[in-house]
Amino acid sequence: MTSVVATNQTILVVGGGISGMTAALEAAETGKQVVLVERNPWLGGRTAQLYRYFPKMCHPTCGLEINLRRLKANPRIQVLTLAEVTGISGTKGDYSVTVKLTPRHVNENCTACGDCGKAVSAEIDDAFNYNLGKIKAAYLPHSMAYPQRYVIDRSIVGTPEADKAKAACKYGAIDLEQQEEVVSLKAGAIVWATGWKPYDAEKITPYRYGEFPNVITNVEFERLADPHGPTGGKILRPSDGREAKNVAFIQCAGSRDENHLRHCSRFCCMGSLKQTHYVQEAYGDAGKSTIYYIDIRAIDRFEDFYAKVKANPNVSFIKSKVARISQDKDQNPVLWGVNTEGYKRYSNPHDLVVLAVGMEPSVKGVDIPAEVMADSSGFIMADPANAGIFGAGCATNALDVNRAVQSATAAALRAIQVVNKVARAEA
Amino acid sequence: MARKEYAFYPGCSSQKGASASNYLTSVESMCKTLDIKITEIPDWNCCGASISYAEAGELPRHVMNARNFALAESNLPGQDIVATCAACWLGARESKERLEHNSGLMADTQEALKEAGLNIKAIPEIKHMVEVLIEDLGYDELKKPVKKPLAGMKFAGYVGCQTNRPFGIHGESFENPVYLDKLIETVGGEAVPYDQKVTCCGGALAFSEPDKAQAQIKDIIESAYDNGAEMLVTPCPLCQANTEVYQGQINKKYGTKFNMPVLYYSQLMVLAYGGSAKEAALPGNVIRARKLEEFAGK
Amino acid sequence: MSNANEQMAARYKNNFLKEIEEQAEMGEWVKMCMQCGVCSGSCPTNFHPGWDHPPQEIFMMIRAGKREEVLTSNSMWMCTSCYNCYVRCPRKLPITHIMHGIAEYAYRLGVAPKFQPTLHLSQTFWNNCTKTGRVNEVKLTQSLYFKDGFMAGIKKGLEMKDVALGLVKAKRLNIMEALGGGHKCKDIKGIQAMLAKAKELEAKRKAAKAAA
Amino acid sequence: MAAEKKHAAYICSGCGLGERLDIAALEAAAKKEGKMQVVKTHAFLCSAEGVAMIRNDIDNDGVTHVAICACSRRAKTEAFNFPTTAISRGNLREGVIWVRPDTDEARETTQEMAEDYVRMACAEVKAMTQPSGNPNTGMNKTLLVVGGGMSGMTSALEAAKAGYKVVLVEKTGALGGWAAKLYKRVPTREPFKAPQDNGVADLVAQIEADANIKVYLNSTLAKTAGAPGRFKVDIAMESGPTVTEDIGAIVQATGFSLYDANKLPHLGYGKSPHVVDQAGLEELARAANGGVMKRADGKEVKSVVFVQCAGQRDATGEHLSYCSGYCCNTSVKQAMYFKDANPDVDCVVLYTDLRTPGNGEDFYRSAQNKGVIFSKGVVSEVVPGGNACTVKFHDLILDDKAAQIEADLVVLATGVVPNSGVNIDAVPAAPAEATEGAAPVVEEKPISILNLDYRQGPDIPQFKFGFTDSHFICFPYETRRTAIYTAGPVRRPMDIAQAQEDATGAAMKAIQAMENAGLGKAAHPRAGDLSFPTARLEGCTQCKRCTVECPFGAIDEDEKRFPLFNESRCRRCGTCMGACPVRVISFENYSVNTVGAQIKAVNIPDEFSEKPRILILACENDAYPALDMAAMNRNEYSAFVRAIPVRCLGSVNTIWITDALNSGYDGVMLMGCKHGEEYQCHFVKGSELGRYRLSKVGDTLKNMNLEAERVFDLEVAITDIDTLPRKINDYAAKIQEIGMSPFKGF
Repeated sequence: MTSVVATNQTILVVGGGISGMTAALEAAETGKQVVLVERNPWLGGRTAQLYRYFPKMCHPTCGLEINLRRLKANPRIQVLTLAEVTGISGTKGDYSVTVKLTPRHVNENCTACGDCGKAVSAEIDDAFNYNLGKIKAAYLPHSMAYPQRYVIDRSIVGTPEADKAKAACKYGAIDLEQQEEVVSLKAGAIVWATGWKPYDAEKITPYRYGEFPNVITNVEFERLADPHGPTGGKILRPSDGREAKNVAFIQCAGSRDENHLRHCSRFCCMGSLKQTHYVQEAYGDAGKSTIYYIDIRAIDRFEDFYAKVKANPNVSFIKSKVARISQDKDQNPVLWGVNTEGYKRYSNPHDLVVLAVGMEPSVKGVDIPAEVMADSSGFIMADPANAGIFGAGCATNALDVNRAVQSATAAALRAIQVVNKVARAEA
Repeated sequence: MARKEYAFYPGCSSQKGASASNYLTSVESMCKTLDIKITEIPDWNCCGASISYAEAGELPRHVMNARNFALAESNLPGQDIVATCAACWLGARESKERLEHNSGLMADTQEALKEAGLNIKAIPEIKHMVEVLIEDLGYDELKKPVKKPLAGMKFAGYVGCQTNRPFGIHGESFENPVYLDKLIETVGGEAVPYDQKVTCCGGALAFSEPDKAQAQIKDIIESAYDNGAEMLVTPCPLCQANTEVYQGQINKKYGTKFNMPVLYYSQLMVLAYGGSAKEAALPGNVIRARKLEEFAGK
Repeated sequence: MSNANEQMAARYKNNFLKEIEEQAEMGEWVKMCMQCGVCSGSCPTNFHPGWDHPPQEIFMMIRAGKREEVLTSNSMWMCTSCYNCYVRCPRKLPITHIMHGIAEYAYRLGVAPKFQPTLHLSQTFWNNCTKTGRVNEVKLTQSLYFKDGFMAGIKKGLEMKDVALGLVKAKRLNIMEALGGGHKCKDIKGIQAMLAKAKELEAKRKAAKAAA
Repeated sequence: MAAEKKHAAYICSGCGLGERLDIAALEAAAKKEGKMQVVKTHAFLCSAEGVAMIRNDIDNDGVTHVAICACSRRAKTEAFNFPTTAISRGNLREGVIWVRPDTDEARETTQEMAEDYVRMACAEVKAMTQPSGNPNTGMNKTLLVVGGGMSGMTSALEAAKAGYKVVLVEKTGALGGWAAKLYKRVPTREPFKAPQDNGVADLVAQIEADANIKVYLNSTLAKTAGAPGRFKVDIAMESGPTVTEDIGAIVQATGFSLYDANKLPHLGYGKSPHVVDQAGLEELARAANGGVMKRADGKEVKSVVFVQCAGQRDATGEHLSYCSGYCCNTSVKQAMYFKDANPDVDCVVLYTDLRTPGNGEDFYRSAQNKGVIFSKGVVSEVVPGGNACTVKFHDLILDDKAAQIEADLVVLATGVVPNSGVNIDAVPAAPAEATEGAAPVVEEKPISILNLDYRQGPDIPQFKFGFTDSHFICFPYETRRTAIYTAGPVRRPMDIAQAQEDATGAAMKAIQAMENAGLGKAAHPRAGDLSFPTARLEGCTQCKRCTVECPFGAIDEDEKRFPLFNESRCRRCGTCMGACPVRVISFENYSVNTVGAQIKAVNIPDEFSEKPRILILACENDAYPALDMAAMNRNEYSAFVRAIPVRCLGSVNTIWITDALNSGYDGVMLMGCKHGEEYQCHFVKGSELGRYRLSKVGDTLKNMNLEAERVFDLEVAITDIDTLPRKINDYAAKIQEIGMSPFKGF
C-alpha cells in the first residue's frame, strides 16, 4: 500500500512535465510540502521528448537533469508516477483528493540493471518515441527516466513473459501481484499542470496523415532528430528508411482553423524554424527545407532567430496554407496549393512532410475532477470561484517552454498564498 | 407494406429518355429487391442545380426547391425525401438548411409559394439514395440479397464532389470517402485505390468550358486505368455523363485510348442481386460494359 | 457601364466591400478571410490558365476596392461548384456561394464579361428549366450549341455529333423533346407566378439594403 | 557529527559487479591505499538492508565519512542519502563495467579501472567535510519592488498576499505606469472579442488598502548594498530625505520606454500631427472616451491606417531589430476603438506577419467581423497632406508595388525599448585586464536604476537588445545577481497579461531567495547547497581574479583590497576556486584537495606497460550525465580514462592539470558546456572562463616539453551519448600514437 504524507498545508501538483516539476520545485524550495502526481511512469513530460529548444538550440534534457537533481535533493517532494487524480472535494485550504495508482509491477528494489528487459521477448509500441519504434515489454521508458526504474507493461502481466522477467530479476524488484490502488490525501492548494497533447493530425484529412507514411508530425520529427530516438538521430523516411533531404513544414496544421483548433498554438512557427536546423545539421547544403505558412509568428526577441533562418539559402518560405497532399509512385508527398504572394500555383514533391500540429490542452475532453473553469478551447482560466486550484503551463494557454515555466512559477506562488494563510490561521 | 417508404425526387436527368434514364431504371429494380417503396413526388420540379445561380439569384432557387418540399409534405406526409441525383440532393439540402436558419428568407419563400397555392409546415429530411442504403439499411442488409457476387471485377469508385462536399455522407472524410468502395465490395467486386476519387469532373462546365473539364476527366480516367480498374462507378448523373460521353473527344485531343464503362452503383447492385442486363439498364451505357453484359447473361 | 452599375457605384462610393456585403449573396463573409490561400489551392488544379484571380485574391481585391476588376473578371465564372474551398476554409467561409454571389451580382449589374460561356449556360439552364418546370435536355444542348450563331452551332453540333449519337443510341437523348414533346410540370402557371413573386421580393430586399 | 573522523568504504557486488570484478581486490585497495577503517561488501547495497548496514555504522559505529563504491552518483541518490555524513561515490557500474566489454582480454584493464575508482572515492571522501551552512546569513524578509507599473504592482500585491512585507518604489508621482495611459486593454478572458478596462484603478486601490505594502512615489534608489536577506537600500525621494530600508530581495519592474517615433520621418511622424504612435492614439481614445474619435485638430476621423512594425523587425540596423510582441493585438484593439464608436470608419491594418498568438486569434477575428481590413503589405512612406495622409505600400498579396491609401489618421506601431539601466558589459572586462585589476569600464548613460554597491557594476547584466531576460529556456528566472529578479517588459517585450504572470513568478523567486538566504542555502542551480567558499586570506596575493571572474558578483573587495565574500550572493559554482592562482579558496566538500587527492589516488603504470592514463574532468551537469547515459546504452570506451565530475569547468584549477601531468598522466580531457553567445553553462561564464584559463596551460606544457595534444578541451552536450565515447576512444588512440608521458614514476 502506497502511503502519502500530506496535510491541508500540502500543495498538490497534478502533472509532472516541466510546468508541474517547476511548480513543485519552486514551492518545495520555498519550504513547502508537495505531492507531485504524474500519469506516465516517468517525469519530464513533452519537453523530455524534444531534441533541441529554440532559440538556443540547446537540449531540454540538460534542464531536466538539473530539475531531477533538485528533485532528488529535496525531501519535501513526494512523487507519484502512474498516478491520476480521480476526485477532488472540499474547498480552498482544505481539499480531499483521491489518486488512482496504476501498478508498475516494479518496486523500489529495482536497480535498472536491465536483466528483465533482456529476459523478455514481447515488444510494445515505444510511447516515449511517439510509437515510431518498438521496445521490450519490460522497459526503462528512456535514459533519463525518473524514477530510474523499469516498468512491466500490463499487456504481459499474467503471461509467461512476465514470469520470465520476474525470474530474471535478482533483487525481488518485480511484483506481478501489484494491484491498482486508490490513495486519498489532503491538500491546501492544487496546481493543475497537465499540459498539452499534439492535435490529432488524422483529423486534418487533406494532409492524409496516417495514410501517407512520409507525412509525419512535428513532435515525431523531434524524435527522428534525437540520438535517443528510433533512428539514432538520423532523419530518415518512415516509408523506406531513405534519407529525407527535402523536407516540407506545414504551419497551422490544426491551429488557427475553425474546423480544428481556433487558437494559434504559438510555438509551432518557432518549432519549425528550429527544425530546419535539424535538416541543415544532418545534410548540410544537401538538406533543403520549405516552410508553408500564413504568418510567421516569431514573437518578440525570437525575430532574430527567424531572420537567421531566412538568411539560410537552404530554407525557403511560401506564404500559403497547403490545400492538400497527394503521393507519387515513390511515396513522395506532393503538396498542392497557391503561394498567395502574387498568386503562384505549386505542386511540390518532398521527401518528407512535417505537419506543425498545434497544441490542444490535455484537460480538453477530460472532465477535470473539480469545478475548474476552462475556456471553449479547453484551456483552464483563472477562476475566483476556485481560488485554491490554479492552472499552470500549457493547461492554461498555448505557451512555449519558457512561458510555461513562468506560468508554473506564478502558480506556485498562488498556491503558497493559500497554504501560508492556512498556516497563519493554524498558528 | 414495404419496409421503407420514401418520397422520391428523381430529378430531370433521371426521367424516361433523359441522360440518366439508366440510373432510374436500375434504381427502381434495386429498390424492388430491397423492398424499398419510392413514390415520385407529384408534379415535382427542377432543383435549379448549382449552375443556375447567375440567372436565378438566391430566392427563386430556394423557392423551386421549396415547392418540392411542400408537394412532398402534403402528398406524402411523414416520408423523407430521397434523391438519386447528387445535384438535386445538394440543392434541396442547401435550401432546407438556408430556409430553416433564415426566417426572413423563409417568409419570402412562403409568400412566393402562396402564388402556387402551396406552403411549408416542416421541411422533410432530404436523403440521397446512398444514405438510404447505408444509413437506413446498412451494408449487411445490402449484402443479403446478393446472388451473383461480381467476383474478380475491378472498379474505381468515383465519388466526385456533390455527394461528398459540403455535406457528404455521414462519417466519411471529404478527401477519401470509402462508401462507394464498400458498396462495391458488398456486391463482391474489387475496389481499386486511386488518387482521383474526389476530383471534380468539371460539372456543368463540361458544357461551357469543355477543354478545362475534359482535362479533369482525363486525369480521373487515366488514374483509374493506371490503378487497374476496368470500370468506373459513380453516384451522380452528371459525373456519370461527363466521365463517360467525353472519352471519345478526349481520345481525339490527347491521343489516349480510353474506353472505360462508367456505371451507377445501382447497376452493380441489380446485377449482383441476379437482375438482367435490362433491369440493370446496361444498354443505357454509351460505352457498353461488355464484361457485365456477359456476366448478366450467365 | 450600365445604368444599374453606375447607380450602385455611386451609392456605395468608395466602399466596394460594403457593396458586396449588402448586394452579393454571402458577401458579408468576405471580410473574414485571413488570406491563407487554401481556397485558391483547392480549386481544381488543372484549370490553369483558367483563373485570373483565385478566391482569396478576389476577396483581397474587394477589400482594396478594385471594383471594376472584380466585377468584370472571368474568375468567378470558373467555379465548378466542387466545394473543395468551402470545406477546407479555416475561417468557414462559404466560398463556393460567395463566388456565385459575386458573379450573380456582376451579371445583375450588367458588367459580367460578354459571351461568358458559363454565364450563358446559367441563363440557358434556368430559362430552360423554369419554362416548364423541368429541364428539356435536347433544347438545352441546342441552345447551348447555337449560342454563338447558327454556323458555329452547326460546327459545335458536328463536334458533339458522336456524343449526341451515343446518347441517342443509348436512349438517353430523346430527339422528340425538340419538337414540343418532353417532360414538363403540370402546374407551369403556378411555377411561373411563384418565380415572378420570388424575383420581385428579392429585388425589393436588395434595393432596401441599398437605400438604407 | 562525531568529533573524530572515521572513514568507511562500502562496495556493492550487485548489478553484475561481482561477476565482472575481483571484489576482494577492490576491498584490499580500499583498505591499503584508501586507508578506510571500515570496508564492507554487500551483494545489493542499495537495498533496504544494505542501506541499513551503512546507517547502523554511522549511528552506532561513529562512521563520519562514507565512500560508496557501486553505481553512478546519479543513480540511487535517495537510497544513499545520509544528510549528516560526508559521502563520495565510486562509479563502478556506469563508470566501469557498463562501458567495458565482458571479455578475458578486457578483464585486467577493467579491474584496474575499478580499483582506481575505489581509491579515488576513498581519497575524495577523506578530503571532504560535510557542509555546516553559511554563517553570515541575513534574515530580512521584506521584498523591494522597483517600478509601480502593472508588473511592479502585481509583484507587490502577490508577495503581500503570501504574507510578506513589500516596499514599492516608483519614480513618478503615481502608480500605474503605461497601463494607466491606456483607454482600454486587450481582453484577457473569453470571448476575447472586445477591449476591456485597463484594470489599473483596481490594482492601485488594492495596494493602498494593503498594510503590508509601503509605497514611495517620486523616488529612486540611491544605493543598494549588502546581499540577499540583508540588503540596505537607500531610497532618494524627490522632496525630502533619503531613507534606508532593510530588504531581503528585489524585483526590478522598471518597464519600457517607447521607441522614439521621431526616428521615423519617412513614416511622417513629426511632419504631420495626424501621424501618431500607439501611445498617441491612446490619448485620442481617452479624449473621445467611447465617443467618435477625433484627431488633434478636432476633425472626426473617418479613415485610419495602422502601420505595423514601424521601426521594428528592422534588418538595416537603423531601428529595432526585434518584434515588440504586443503591437499587433494593440492595433487590433485600437481599430476597435474606431469601429465600436462608428462602424463606418475605414480601418486598415498594414502588416507583414500578423502576430496574435493564443486566443488573440479570436480577437483578430472579432476585429475582422467589425469590419477592420487587414492587408499584408510593406509600407515605404507616409506622405502628410493638408487634410489627409497618403500611405504608400507594397501590397504583397496583390503584388502591387504602388499601392496607396488616403487616411485622416495614421498610427505607427513603434514598439518598446527596455528601461534596464546601465549596461555593465558595455565594454567587457577580459580576464586578462582583470589580472591587472582594471575595473570593467562602465557606460556613463543611462542612469543606473539599482545603484548596486557591487564590485561588478551598478545594475543587472543585460541579455539581448538591452533586455534583462534569463538566457535559459528551462529557467526563465535565472539571474546573475542572486535574489534580484527583473519582471515585465524590462525583461522581454510583452503585453500586460504576460507581464502580470511574469511579475507573479518573479515575486515567487524573490520570496524563495529570501527564505533560502536566511537558511544559508544556495539559490538555483545548486538550490539548497549548504557549502560556501572560504579563503585563507593569509595566502591571498590580492590578484582579484576571484572578484572579477565570479559570474554572480558575489565577491567584493574589502578596504584592505582582500576579497570579501558575500556568501548569500554566491551560487557555489567554484569559479573563484578555479581562478585562484594560489589556491586559497575552497568549499568544505569541494576543493583543490578533494579533486587533487583523487587525481593522485590513481595508480599510474610504468612507461613500458602500454597502459596510458587519461584524466577526464567532466561538467557534472552535462558531460557526466552524457557519460552515464552512454553507459546505459552500453556504448563502450577506453579503459585508460579516469573521470572526475566537477561542478563547472570554471571551477577547474590549473594545478589539477599540471599535477596530473607531473604525476605521469598521459593526457587530460576537459569536458565542459558550450560557451559564447549561445552558451549553455549554467554558471553563465564558468565554462568560458575555465577554457580561457586552460588555454594558458599550453605554456606549462611547453616548459615540461610535452606535446600540446596532451591536454584536450572538449565541448560536450548532454545528448552526446554516441559521439562522446567515440571521441574518448579517438583521443586514447592519439595518446598511444604520441607515446607515453616521460613523467611516470617520479
